[in-house]
Amino acid sequence: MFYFIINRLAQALLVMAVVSAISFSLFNFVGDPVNNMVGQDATREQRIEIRQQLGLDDPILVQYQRFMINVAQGDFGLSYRIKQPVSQLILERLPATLELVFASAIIAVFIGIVLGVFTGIRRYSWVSKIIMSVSLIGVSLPTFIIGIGLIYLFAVYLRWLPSSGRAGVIEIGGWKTSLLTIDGWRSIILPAITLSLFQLTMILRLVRAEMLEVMRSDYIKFARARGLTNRAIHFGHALRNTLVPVITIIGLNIGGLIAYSVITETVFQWPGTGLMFIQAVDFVDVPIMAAYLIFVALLFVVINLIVDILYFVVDPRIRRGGS
Amino acid sequence: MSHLLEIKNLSVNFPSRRGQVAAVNQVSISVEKGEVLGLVGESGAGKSTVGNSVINLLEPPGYISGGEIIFDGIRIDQKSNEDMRKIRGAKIGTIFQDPQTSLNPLMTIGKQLSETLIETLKISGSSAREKSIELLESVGIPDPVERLNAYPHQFSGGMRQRVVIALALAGDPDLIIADEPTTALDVSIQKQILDLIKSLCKARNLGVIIVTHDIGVIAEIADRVAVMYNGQLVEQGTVKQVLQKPKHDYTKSLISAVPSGDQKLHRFTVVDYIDGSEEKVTLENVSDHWLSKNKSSETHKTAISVKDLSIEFSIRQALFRKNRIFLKAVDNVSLQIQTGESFGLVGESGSGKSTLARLIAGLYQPKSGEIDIFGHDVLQRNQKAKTSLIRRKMQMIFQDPYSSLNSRMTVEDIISEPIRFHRSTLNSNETSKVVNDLISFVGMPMTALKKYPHEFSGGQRQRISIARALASRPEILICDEPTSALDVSVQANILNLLKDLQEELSLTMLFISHDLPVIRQMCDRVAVMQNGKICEIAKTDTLFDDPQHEYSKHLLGLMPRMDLFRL
Amino acid sequence: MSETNKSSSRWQRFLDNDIVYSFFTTPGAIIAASITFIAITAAFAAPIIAPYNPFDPAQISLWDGKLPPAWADGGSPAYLLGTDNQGRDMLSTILYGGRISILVGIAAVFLGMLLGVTLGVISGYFGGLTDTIIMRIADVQLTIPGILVAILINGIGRAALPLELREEFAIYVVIVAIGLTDWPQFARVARGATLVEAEKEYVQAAKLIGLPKFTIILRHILPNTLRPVLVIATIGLALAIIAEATLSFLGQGIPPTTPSLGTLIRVGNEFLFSGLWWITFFPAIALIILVFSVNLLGDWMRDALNPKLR
Amino acid sequence: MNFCKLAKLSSVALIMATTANAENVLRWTSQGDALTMDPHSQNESPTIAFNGQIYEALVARDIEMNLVPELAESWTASPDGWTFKLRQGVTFHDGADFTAEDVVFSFNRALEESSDYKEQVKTVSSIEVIDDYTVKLVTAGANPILPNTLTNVYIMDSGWAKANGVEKPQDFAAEEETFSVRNSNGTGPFMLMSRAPEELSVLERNPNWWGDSMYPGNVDRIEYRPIKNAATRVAALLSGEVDFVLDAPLQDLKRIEATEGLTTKTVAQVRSIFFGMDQSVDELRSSNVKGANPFRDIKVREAFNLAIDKDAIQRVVMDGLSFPTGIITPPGVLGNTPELDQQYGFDLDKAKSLMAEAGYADGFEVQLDCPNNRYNNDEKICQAAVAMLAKIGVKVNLDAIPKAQHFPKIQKRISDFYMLGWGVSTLDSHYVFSYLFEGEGSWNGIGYNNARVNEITKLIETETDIPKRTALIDEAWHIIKKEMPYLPIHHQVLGWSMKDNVDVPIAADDHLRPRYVVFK
Repeated sequence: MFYFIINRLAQALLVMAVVSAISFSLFNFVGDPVNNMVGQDATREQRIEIRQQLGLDDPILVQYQRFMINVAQGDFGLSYRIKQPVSQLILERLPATLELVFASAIIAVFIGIVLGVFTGIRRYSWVSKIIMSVSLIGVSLPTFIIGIGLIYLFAVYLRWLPSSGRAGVIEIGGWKTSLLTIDGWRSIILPAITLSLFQLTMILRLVRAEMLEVMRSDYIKFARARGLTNRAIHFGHALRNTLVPVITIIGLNIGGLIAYSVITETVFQWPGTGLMFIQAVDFVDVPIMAAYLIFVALLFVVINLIVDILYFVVDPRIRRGGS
Repeated sequence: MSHLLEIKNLSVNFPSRRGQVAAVNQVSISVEKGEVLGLVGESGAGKSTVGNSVINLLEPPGYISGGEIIFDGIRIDQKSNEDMRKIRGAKIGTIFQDPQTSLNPLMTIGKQLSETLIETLKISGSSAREKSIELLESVGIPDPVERLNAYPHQFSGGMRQRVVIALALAGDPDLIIADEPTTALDVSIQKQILDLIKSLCKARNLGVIIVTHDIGVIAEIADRVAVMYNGQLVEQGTVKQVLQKPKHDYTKSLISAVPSGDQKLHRFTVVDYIDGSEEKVTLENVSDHWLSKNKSSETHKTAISVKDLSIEFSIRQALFRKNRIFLKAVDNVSLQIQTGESFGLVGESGSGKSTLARLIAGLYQPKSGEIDIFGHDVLQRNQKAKTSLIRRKMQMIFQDPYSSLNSRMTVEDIISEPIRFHRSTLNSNETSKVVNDLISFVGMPMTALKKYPHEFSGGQRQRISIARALASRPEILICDEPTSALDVSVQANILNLLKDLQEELSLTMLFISHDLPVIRQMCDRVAVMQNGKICEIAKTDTLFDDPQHEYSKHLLGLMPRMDLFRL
Repeated sequence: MSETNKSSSRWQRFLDNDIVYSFFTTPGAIIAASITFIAITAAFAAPIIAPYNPFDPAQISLWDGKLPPAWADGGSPAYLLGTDNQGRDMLSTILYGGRISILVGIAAVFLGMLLGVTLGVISGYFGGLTDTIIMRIADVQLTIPGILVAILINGIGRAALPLELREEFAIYVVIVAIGLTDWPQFARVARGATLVEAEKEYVQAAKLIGLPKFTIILRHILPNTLRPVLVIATIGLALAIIAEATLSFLGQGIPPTTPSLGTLIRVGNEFLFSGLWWITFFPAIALIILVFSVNLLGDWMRDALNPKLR
Repeated sequence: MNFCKLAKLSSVALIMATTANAENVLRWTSQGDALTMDPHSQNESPTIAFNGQIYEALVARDIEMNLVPELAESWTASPDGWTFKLRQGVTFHDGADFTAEDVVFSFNRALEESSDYKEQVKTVSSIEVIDDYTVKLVTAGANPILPNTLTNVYIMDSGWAKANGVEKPQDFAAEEETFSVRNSNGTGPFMLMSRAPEELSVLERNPNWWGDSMYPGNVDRIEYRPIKNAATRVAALLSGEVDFVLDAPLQDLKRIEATEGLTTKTVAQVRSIFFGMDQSVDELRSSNVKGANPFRDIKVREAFNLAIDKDAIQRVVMDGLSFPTGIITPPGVLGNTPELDQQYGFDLDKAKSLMAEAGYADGFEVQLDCPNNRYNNDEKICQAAVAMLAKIGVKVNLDAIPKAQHFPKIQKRISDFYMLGWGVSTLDSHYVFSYLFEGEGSWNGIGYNNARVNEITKLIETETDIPKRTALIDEAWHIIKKEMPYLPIHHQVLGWSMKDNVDVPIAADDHLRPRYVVFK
């Protein structure tokens, strides 16, 4: 266990080191930031001056060292565009993204598992076949098409839900949430569905496949032979065993949700980190891009650690060590 | 008087795209309380299907196409799923083959027991707990109170099978169907489990159906026996009656095919009843044939010499070496095998016998020790060319016929690969001639060459494996449990083939098996292994007649005594 | 035995094959394969069957821009599915665009597969430090979501190329970007399969024959790892086509002068509210049908190639 | 942490937002939010427009772009500067009085190193306070257009700035954001109530505003929500969530106009779109022509001009919403005349023969650099140009990229052939000459260098005789029109969309002026 955790932590550190190196290399690859920081009237002297102020003329290694020291202290510098501290910008927008990802994850995981279990148990029923076909369409639709379609249908045509934005924001203890008001709920529905759809179908299909696998196992057969009810077999025995492999994938998929929130947030003008990232890409606001990458990697690493720990909880074979 | 269970003219069909396959055809058997019925047959005989039909858990798409199943006077084959569920567990308990996979790995056994008890006996949680302890005690699990909170992986194989039996008994059934309950277990444990089942049957006045392929098990435990072949019941009667005076030809050949532990025969009795492979073609003038042309110029008296050989596997990783746990799979082993000798290696699973064989074959690198093949130290690094030449003289036959052939290659490619790789023929014409000779030499038709491995049965695949091994023109053949995955009738054929080959090609043979009678039939000398160490090396007859080491004695004591029934 | 006999028996055996049988008895698989086949053929035959060449700027007339489909009011019979904002024939543009999408998808998957399978098999077979290094790199890459990696590689690739090569190489940059995000999947699957296969006794037998490591890997292990890899590749193709579309939708992919389906949807999306629905609708439908049929095929393949599920 | 306080404030405001129905609430959206509330930190159009609702300058432009008094009631020129009479009785939102001291403070602040408005005020050498309500901006020489450049130089309260430690605009090197980034205190018609950047900003009517009776506007409250994605922005209008969209895509205007309850307004924008052709180098970087630069040949430039069908671009690409032109400065700017504005026309045959005369009968290859997120349909215009130039045999490779990567190419003069748009905030040609034509102009990416044009650029900086100055400007434009260094396409048109129960007068500088907005 100790070895395992040390191993995982070392791995996490390695990941973060590599990602921060990549992030830093962005500074040297993408566009010229100075241009975005000054108006179109600025003179060449002003540009040179700003380059010096930002230390863009120092040797790469010096720049990298400075970057790493700052990053380790949680300081990602100032946004080139807005001239505000990047870490603060990210922290401000984090609640929006996390709530969206959270809502999507709940939808994806809950509906995905329920439908996956259903189609796994009722493999030959026509309802399952319909669900499976529809789910295949779900995997085949690019996120942006889903988003545009939903807006057109529910906001423009039916006018049931707001087309974009995050309404009904209330602050509780420094966290700005939109999950406590009806307006907030109304505004999160479409983006959350859009974001979750792809992952939902992935989870559904995975759970179904695992379920079929587990349902064929000897212990399920033995459970049947002991006269246990279907409910006990499906939910007490099969589901739990299904979940072990599913947990990893769900962990990875939540990372995928964060990644695809970039697109969803753009389509729905959801004021989260993804929207900020895309805006930063447009303006070559490298400090934000770099910080966002590091931040996503960090979330991923944390999620993966949690998944590893969940393994311990769910699977006693790992928990107590092999015999 | 009605039987506890009566099966009348049961037929089970499996529809497939090539038509209906009758897995069970008009089978009628019955079981009484307090009686153990053995249902014996080889793989594909339909014996497990009979068991599954009784509890209505046929693998889809199989279905009962005819006949009646009457349990306790009530016809149950047409009952609804829900009604059958209430019978399963409560009236009919079941034990499956593999205790490793029969238990839910994520649930404590206490939970699995109490869940079953609550469902079948409709009792409260606390009394279920008491009952669970009682049950575990009755199947011989020590410390039952503590063990309730343990997970399946914390039990050894035998203990796990005891838990499975406890679970099968939980609903206080009248009938137990045990499907190959000991096949996955070591001999020593096998006997304990069989004794347990037998004693429970008598103590609780249960009806028991034991489904098995192993005549030895039948002899050990059953009161009556029913023999199945190809979906049909060929014979039934009391054990004594059937084993001693088999009426049906199939039964006769089946019994005669079981290797005897007490005397060495020249050849195994072959089950004539089974139309299996073609008869082996004996090559004329083998000594002039391609196969014999690569003999070592220098002949060493000692083919294999192993000195202080050790290997260990890491079974727990840790940051610091002192915290890591290693398993000494082979621990300081020394032995010598003479050229032309047939040397046996016997032991239970985990004793390290397969590891030792692979070390000798060069598939694993030892941690320490020496291996000399024909006097050449194969572990030294400076004579690689010579070492690989020597190594080529050593080939292996593996246990699992399904994984030992590359399923993506035709049989011809498989057999010709070593020939082409070593360029040991002059041209492709000679290669195909040699391949043709080899395939008939191991008793297979030439048409087999163009086919892929999945088109063959286990025994045929083992023959192809042998042909592939011969294609390297080996002088040493290592056989690692070559027949333990095969039916007894096929086993005899393969063992006979190996015997003939050894004789004709004067091969040195290292023969590994857990099955003492097989060892006795095959080997000149034998080594007994336990926990990575060799306990005893002796001439085969000496060992069987007068074992010195405690463990050898113990093993021999467990050997099924078929002879009790032979006249 | 005559030659014809031999081949017919071979054909017979082919039909007898469980997978082939499963294919011909699964209507979904037949439909999916047909659509995929038609789509791929149509895409590659685009220069022959398309009425116009939308990639040749000299053939485009801006005055024909924004025409609706032939059957709608104001539509021209010369343009069956209408024209886009530049005056390109939608039907031809979709055929050519589909070609680019499929090309990018196949090339990216192939690249990912080549890299992933090579590394995965090496990793699985040799184990030890090699394995650790390769799989750690894969883990690191899996840590950053694919689409971000693609945006990143694409951005760096474009920035690193000399100006004049950028447009020409945009498609290769996209292929590399998507291919490089794909490989860990293949590596994991190939490694897993290799670990299983390498333990099998036929590999040990091959070692005993004395075959060199790479012969064993190529002749014995590789062919046996291909089944799961094939399944991943098919599903990967669908994902790669979507990834290309998403990149293009974000303005990071194929330039609109030689548009892919994704670029077409992005461009057309801007006209959705102005009533020019056909500019985005037809490419979107084409994309969805294409991806759906590839997915359907992959789905069937996964079931058919997994004997346990049958 | 002031962020918490602020956020709490915003939540209160949001709850109010949902309850206050009786008021005239203007809910509107556009692509990009203001970058900061600091009036001197960012010289960027949306920021200027947004802050213009809160802050005021000495002079302003009305809807027609005429200079009108704002915090100054009148102004007079003298050879050494301009004297401004300040409006009396004006208070800042926090109640402080507006005096000459605030003007001095604000101009000095705009001159700070970290200010983004140095260019606008750099000709001001000193500021004299004549009395509490009169200031004189002293310039080095005569500056005929100084008031034109002051419309974006907003006046802050010196006391408030000092109290909150924001005497200087935000600096790049600073570690933390300053108070003025999120807080504001102007004299303008609206007061900032809450602000969540890129999310929602709420402004409320300033009850004490001096101009209440002079302007027709009756908006009580403004809720601004930026929406980046164009389709989403239009969807928000179509679904009735916003009352006004500043920048709906041009092609959607027809649809919006046709929707019941919605209407659109268009106006010519003060921005011209054109292509630049680099004549500074001896050999183009992206061309297959070696050893020569085809763009140096006026025949080639003319052929390009004639090959591009600006009417087709107007009709199909721009949906009629553009004004094809022959000069790269729009009407309304001093220097534009109807005669100069005439486009060169479209004549494919003549273009082909010109190419042949120039020795490029088979055309040549060149790369066109184009932004894809800056101008109306920028990338689509370029695409259309690619097709049109193909017809005279020129193979154009299009590289359309975000503006952040596009503009440096022009400034570093490494682009052979590029698209650029130029807006003229001063409404005077000098702004165009000095950046685009003067030999050293920082946006002169084509290396144009004409002695007379250079000279005129210098002369009109100090020439105060208006007719003489106008004649000089006219002369320069005629030289340019003849030499065709750039390839003019059109002047952009702005299109605003709104519900028809609200009248939002459109302004050519694309700035929303809520003081004119009337709810019917």
